[in-house]
Amino acid sequence: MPSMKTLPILQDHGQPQRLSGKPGQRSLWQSIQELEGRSSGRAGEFAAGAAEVPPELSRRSFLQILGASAALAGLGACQPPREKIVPYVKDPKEDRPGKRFHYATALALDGYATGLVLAASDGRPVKVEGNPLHPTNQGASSAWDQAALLDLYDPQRAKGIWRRGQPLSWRGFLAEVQKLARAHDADGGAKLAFLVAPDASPLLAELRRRLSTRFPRARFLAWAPATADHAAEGARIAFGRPVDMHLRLDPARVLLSLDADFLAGHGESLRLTREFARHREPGAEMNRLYVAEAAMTVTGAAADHRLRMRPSEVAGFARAVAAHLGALPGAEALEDPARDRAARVVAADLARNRGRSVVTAGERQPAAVHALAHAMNAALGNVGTTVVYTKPVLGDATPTAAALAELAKAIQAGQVDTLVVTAWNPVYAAPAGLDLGALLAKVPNAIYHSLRDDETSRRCSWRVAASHPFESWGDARARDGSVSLVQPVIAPLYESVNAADLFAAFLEQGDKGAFQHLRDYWQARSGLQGQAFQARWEGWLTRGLVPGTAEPADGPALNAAAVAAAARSPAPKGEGLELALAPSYGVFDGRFATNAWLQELPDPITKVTWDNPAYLSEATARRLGLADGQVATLTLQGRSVQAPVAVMPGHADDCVTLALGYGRSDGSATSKGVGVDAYELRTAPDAWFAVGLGVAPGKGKHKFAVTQGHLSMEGRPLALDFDAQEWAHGHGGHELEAQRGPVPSAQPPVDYSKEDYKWGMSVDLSRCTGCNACVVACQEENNIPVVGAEQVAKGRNMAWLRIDRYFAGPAADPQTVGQPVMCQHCETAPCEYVCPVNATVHSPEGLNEMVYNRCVGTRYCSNNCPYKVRRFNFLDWRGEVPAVQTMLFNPDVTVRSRGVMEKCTYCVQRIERARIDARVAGKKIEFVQSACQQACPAEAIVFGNLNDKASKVARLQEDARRYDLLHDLGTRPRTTYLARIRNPNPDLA
Amino acid sequence: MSAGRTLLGKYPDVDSLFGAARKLRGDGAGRLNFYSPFPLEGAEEVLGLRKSPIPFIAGAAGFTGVVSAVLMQWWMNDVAYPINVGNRMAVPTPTWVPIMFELGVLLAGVSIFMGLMALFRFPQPYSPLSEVEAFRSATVDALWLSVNVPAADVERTSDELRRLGAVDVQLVPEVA
Amino acid sequence: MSALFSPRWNFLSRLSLVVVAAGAVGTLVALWGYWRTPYGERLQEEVVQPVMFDHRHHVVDDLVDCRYCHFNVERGASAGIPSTEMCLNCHSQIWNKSPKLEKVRESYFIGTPIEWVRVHQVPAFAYFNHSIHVAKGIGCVTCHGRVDKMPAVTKVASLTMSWCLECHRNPAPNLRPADQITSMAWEPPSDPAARAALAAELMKKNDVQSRVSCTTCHR
Amino acid sequence: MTPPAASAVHRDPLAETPLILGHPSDLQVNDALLKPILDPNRGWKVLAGLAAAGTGLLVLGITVTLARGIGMWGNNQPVGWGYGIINFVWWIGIGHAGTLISAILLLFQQKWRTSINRFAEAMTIFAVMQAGLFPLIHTGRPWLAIYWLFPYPNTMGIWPNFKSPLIWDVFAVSTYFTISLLFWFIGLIPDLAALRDSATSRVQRMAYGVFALGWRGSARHWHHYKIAYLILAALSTPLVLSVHSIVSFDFAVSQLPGWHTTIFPPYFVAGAVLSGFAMVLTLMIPTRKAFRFENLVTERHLENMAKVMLVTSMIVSYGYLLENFMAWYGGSAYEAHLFFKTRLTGPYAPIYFMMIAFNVLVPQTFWWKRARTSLTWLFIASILVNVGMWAERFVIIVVSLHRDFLPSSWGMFFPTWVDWSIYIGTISFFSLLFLLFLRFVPSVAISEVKELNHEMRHGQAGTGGHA
Repeated sequence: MPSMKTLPILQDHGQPQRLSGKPGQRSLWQSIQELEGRSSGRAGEFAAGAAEVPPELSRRSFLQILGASAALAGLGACQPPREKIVPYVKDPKEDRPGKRFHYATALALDGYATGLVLAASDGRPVKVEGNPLHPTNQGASSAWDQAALLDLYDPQRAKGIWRRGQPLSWRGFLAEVQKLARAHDADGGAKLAFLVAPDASPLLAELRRRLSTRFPRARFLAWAPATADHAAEGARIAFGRPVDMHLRLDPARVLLSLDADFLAGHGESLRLTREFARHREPGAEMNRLYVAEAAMTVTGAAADHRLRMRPSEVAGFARAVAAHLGALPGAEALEDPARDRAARVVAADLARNRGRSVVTAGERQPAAVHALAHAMNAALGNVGTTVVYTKPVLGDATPTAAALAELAKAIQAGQVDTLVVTAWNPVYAAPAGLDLGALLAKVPNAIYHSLRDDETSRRCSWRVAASHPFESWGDARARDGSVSLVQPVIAPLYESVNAADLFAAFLEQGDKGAFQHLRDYWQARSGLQGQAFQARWEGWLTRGLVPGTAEPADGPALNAAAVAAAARSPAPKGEGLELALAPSYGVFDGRFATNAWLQELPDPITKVTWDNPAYLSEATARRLGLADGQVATLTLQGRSVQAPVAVMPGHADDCVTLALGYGRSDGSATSKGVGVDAYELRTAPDAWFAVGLGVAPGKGKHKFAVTQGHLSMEGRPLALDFDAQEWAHGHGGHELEAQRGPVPSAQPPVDYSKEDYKWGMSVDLSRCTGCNACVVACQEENNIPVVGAEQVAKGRNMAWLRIDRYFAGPAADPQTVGQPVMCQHCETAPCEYVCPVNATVHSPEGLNEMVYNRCVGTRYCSNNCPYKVRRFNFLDWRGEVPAVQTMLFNPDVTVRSRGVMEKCTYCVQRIERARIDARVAGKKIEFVQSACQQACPAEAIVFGNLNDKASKVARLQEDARRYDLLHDLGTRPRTTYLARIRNPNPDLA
Repeated sequence: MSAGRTLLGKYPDVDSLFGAARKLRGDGAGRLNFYSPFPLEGAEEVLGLRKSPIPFIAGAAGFTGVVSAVLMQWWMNDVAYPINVGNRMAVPTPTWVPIMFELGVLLAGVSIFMGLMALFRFPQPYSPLSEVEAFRSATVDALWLSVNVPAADVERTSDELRRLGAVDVQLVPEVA
Repeated sequence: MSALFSPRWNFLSRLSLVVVAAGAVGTLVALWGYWRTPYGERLQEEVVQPVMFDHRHHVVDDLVDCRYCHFNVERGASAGIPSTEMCLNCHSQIWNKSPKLEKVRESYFIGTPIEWVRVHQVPAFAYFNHSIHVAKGIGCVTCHGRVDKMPAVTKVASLTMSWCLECHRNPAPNLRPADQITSMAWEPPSDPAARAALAAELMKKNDVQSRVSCTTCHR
Repeated sequence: MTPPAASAVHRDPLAETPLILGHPSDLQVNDALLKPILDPNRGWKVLAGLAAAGTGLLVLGITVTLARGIGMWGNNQPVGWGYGIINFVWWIGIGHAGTLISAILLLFQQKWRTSINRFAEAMTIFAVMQAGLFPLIHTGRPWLAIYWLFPYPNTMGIWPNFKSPLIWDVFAVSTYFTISLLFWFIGLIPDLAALRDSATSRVQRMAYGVFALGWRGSARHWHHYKIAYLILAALSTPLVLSVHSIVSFDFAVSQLPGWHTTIFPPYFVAGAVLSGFAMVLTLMIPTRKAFRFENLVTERHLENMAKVMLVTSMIVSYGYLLENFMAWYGGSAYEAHLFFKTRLTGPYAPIYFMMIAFNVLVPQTFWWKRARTSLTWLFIASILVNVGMWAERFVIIVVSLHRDFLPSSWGMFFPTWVDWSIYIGTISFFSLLFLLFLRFVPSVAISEVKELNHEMRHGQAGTGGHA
């Protein structure tokens, strides 16, 4: 477990730093960086760069090229210029050149926090890791958590404070806000409004409380695009009051998900994935998952039975199941016999597992379905075992869909003079038909606090740049209520303000600093003084957790009658197809659209990057005469968008799924012209799905940038899976025998048993959900560049670790397997012997080493690699890198130049760091994790020393499910796979 | 050919050329030589030339090439910096063969050329013979015979040459 | 009419051939040699530093241990370059008026770092780590030479890859006792037997496992 | 000189056509062969201009590649090699006929070679020059590849990997080029001397005089010369075989379906000879017409070449056949999929069938004498075969790579404008060199023709050896 020190070197800079004004600050990170120099600042042969879209390569600048080639001619003997060494002026006491520090902090998404550990080197965070002590993620982290680092160093971030185009200093801003506040004192803030992002931060709650005491009549509205209040409403129906529902999947054996994608994107998905995955190994403990959904989700892909239906049909299905469970009076048969049978079987299976089953409803489903889920869980006696209720964590900042409408009404009525917006980009994400932009322009003082200048900043008279969470002090709560302190790991890179300081400004305490506010609040809350508190405080910071803050379970009483009543509400009727909206796995609701890592992150199911196709089923596409990639006009209630369609295997018929968050017009180079804006079809009442969609085939074909063009395994034994039953009867066993064990060879194998370490990896396909966390973690750890849609389409995606997705069975309703593939580190590596310059060779410990600086780029190794895991720098992917982005680089990994081959190294830099630390201390390596393993919430990837028989990886390589990919080639891979086991219900076969 | 002079005789056909040469050799005349646009079958025998050393040179060089190829590959990959490339077998390996062959051929070929240059004393753009304008035909379509004679015998030998069928006789001038 | 070529041509043509051949071979040999000369390796090259810092004086006269200023050498990859603050630990007391130290005081009070010129520079793609070398018994002198005899530090070892490999393949002769790491004067026992014995002992004691696999240095 | 009507040639079908028509004297031969050099015709300038322009494309393509990177080509994952290596193999192959004609036919005492060997050797050298470009420019960092591929004494203490076929290539290609050059030049010396002595302008005489190195046709020189030339021929013959075998190892030694094939070495060599002879025909037919060499490069020469093409095409066809048989017989699912699915029905199937049509079917027409003797058809057929051989390399490289083991990483290859300009550029550069050769160097081995002519007049060589 990483060593966690207490306060970072920035402790004494609680309040936002304006670096420009503080040389001390600047010399802090800059000079260390140069002193240690391994950052790209010292790239030498290897050009510096950062992950951003490469400059578009046109033929126009031919003179440039000539110049360049002339320069090439000049290459040769001449000596390089001498570097400068720039030491500190004053030593920061904690920091040492090149040392890795780990700071516990937290990152909240729509109010729910994940506990993180930031690895900082030379005063700058270089890696995001999950906090092993944190209950909701237990050391894992999501793709979004990982990618937050890129946002931190993004040169496109908003900078400074602006009022009507005029820059304001922090002090000037405070003065102005003071004037405003005093003006509003007169009428108790009747014309003062706050549109806040959902958050559970006790500090912010406290500040809001103090604000509402100063301005009793001020409006506080919480809003976020991707959250509707269906769940809360459902709870209100079932229990008469809002409660949070928490799943405990460890004891659960049968799971029914009603359009709930709880394994991804959900506030607790990291914990749920871990608990779910733990019980995917064959045996009595193995769980079974039923998923009812339209578009295939990560959860649906992991299901044993995926019941595809339109979102509007889920309610009916839920009613049927509930009726069979006796949770709802008056069973009605579903018109579709197959589905009716499914409902019976599922109900029976659930009933067989009373107290050990779970029914969960998706955020996108109407309140009634949530209420039904509550009723079913109650009927199944799951409450207390697999289902736990607590008070809502979000409290006063619970987002409501009505918030914007209410705000709009107020503005119309001229009741808002000052509006403070900390919610993300309402102008872009507001429901169709609500022209918030025009309204905001009417507000005399609309103060928009955001990380980036976007559609909303353009309409607001004030723009206040927000500090990145990694730059700010604060606190946050996980979905289970546990509080984490948020501590900065670097001083703000740009002049920016933290939310707490913004609110405090209206209390005329803006100059006190978030750090002081936070400390005071928690001191008051702890009731401790001086040293006693200091010790406690440092303990919290160290562990990144305030103990005993998790919400206690509470037992609300179910109102069955109300549920029954609500359940009777008719399903939406209408002509034409159905439109289903969903947050994107990459850009979420659009707030990550400027993050190149997430834009280029392949969709877990369809492997599309840089795009949001309109997904539909093959049958529907055929019926509508649409070809894959053809542009179609989607019309709903008179509004329409042009979107290219794509066939998604297993998608429900007569339904089109479109991801939110694309088609941005925020002027960012990254998100410009990527995808279509689904918000234009999104209305307040039908936030997630609506009936009556018209689809008209249009002209023009669109080429999607997919990282995997072929979705069939062609009957080859690649990603193997078996049914639990046949597995139990030993079938599959001998099938696997053919995929492992020694292969006869003329070459006597090298003996690695004498070495201290024999590195190896094991990937469990049964556990893997394909959530992509490992992919981004790898990208971050290894300085992997982004290439842009055009190059991805050309087949030049650079990801060292990819997740292959294969479909089998009927295209309408296929089964699917995801398979993470990275360098297999073959002991008889085919790539090695063909390299003419010995640039890829074998280490005594069995690593397949790739020596970038020796590589001349013949690409022969890639041709001869049967796994095609090697990646070539076809162009200079990075171009000129802004200084700030050079801080993003992991200083332990070379930044590769154009013309060089690269690939997964088993995070050799981590191995070597661990080795040196251990050997200096005269010990053996005790702990080393690969980046993908560390991020994986499902514990599907295990890396370690095969010569240590006690190690987990060594045990897993002996597992009955173990097999080698392309075993018959005799490559003797060090990465081995564990076959996936499905647990279908025989009654439903 | 310190005091000697060189006489050139042009002959219409190979038979008369060879005949003349045999006769002159019988009479123990000085160094004889032919000049022709194409190799003359049997000239060696007529002039009594020794076997050419070229085959030996080529053989020796070729052998050196093969041996150095073995040494190079063995030393560089298995002594200087032994590396495990994809578990492929160490010494001796069949992978040496291609380079052994190529290096052998390369050295043999180059040495043949060098050998010729040395034997011919090339480059040699100038030769006293090129003082004789008529001699230009030697590379075009004429057969010439050259013989070295003491200055005194020039007259006698040129008559001799004519008698043996020379259609033209030239005296190579003294070089200033 | 005279001949096409005059007799001189024979000599000239042969000469020109010789010149061309010699030129080609000569260039290659010159290039080969260049990288092996002190010039090519940038040895003993005068490097002008912003402050005329004299190791000789600090090491010999003041007996300052290397680790006082190069504080990180036992703990990290970089040996650590002293901060201005560290200079002033002493120089706020002594020589605190010296014009030679003007730059140092300026740096301290204005807060602008001193920009030293790097003398020992390995390429960006070679990851050298001081701590492990020191821990296994490689002394400062081995790579940096008799700094105590240098008015201004110059490079004494080529720092080429083959130079590194030489020691990594046979580290024993370069090992020294832990207490002699920073010693400038220490010499191994002159008697070959004793020297071999010491080397063997240190190899064992420090558990030296010098490696030559690529990722040892290139990642 | 006025040749008798060609009809005279075919009087007796059983009697073979003589290799030189019209019993010319040595002087006539000499003048006829040197005419193109001593008084050239105007058409040459036009062609040379075109070729030079095309060569500009090559410069452009290479510059763009060096400045921006291989990304300017169509290559990607999984198709790591594209036009670069296709062209490399294609050009090397074309080179082979040259050495073969001059060396092997010499060893077998095939008199008919004399009229075409010089021509073919020149073609070899120029083709190898084109081929040699690609292994360098197709690398990601040519500025390092250019010397790291050679075992030079370095300060890094690391050496090339001699287990890699690419290193074998480096040695094979450079050896091949050197030997071909020497072979060609040594053969050229007597003719340069002839030029020196036949030319009228002093400048020309001196220019050729310098390169003639002082050759005067001395019998003592001929004595060494003959044996040297023979040994070089003896060396070149296995060299030709080795070079294309080694080129084929680039593929055969790997383990990719479609590459990992034991039949490759012989089948590559045969293919090389096929394409080589095709190229000789493509070049010879127009040249012969333009330079009025009909009496020295007779229809019989062309016919013999057609016969060789027929034979080699049969060998190549056998190679195709056996490849497929092995794919079926070997029982590897991956290989079977490539041969029986990807090649036949995949996106690149048309190119595969083009290869079959041009390399297997077109040469079959040479069973008929009419096809062998019709200049037009010979010319068209030879071009088709060249295209077909290029297609073969495309099928081997791109088609095998674009769909290999893991369907997840299957991809497509589309050439870019840079790919095309480099390819067309090399063709132009080749033509340019060739035109220069025709213009300044005797394109037929004069001394050998004279020898043959001499023999014929003395009834020794009669109608020459049998083709």
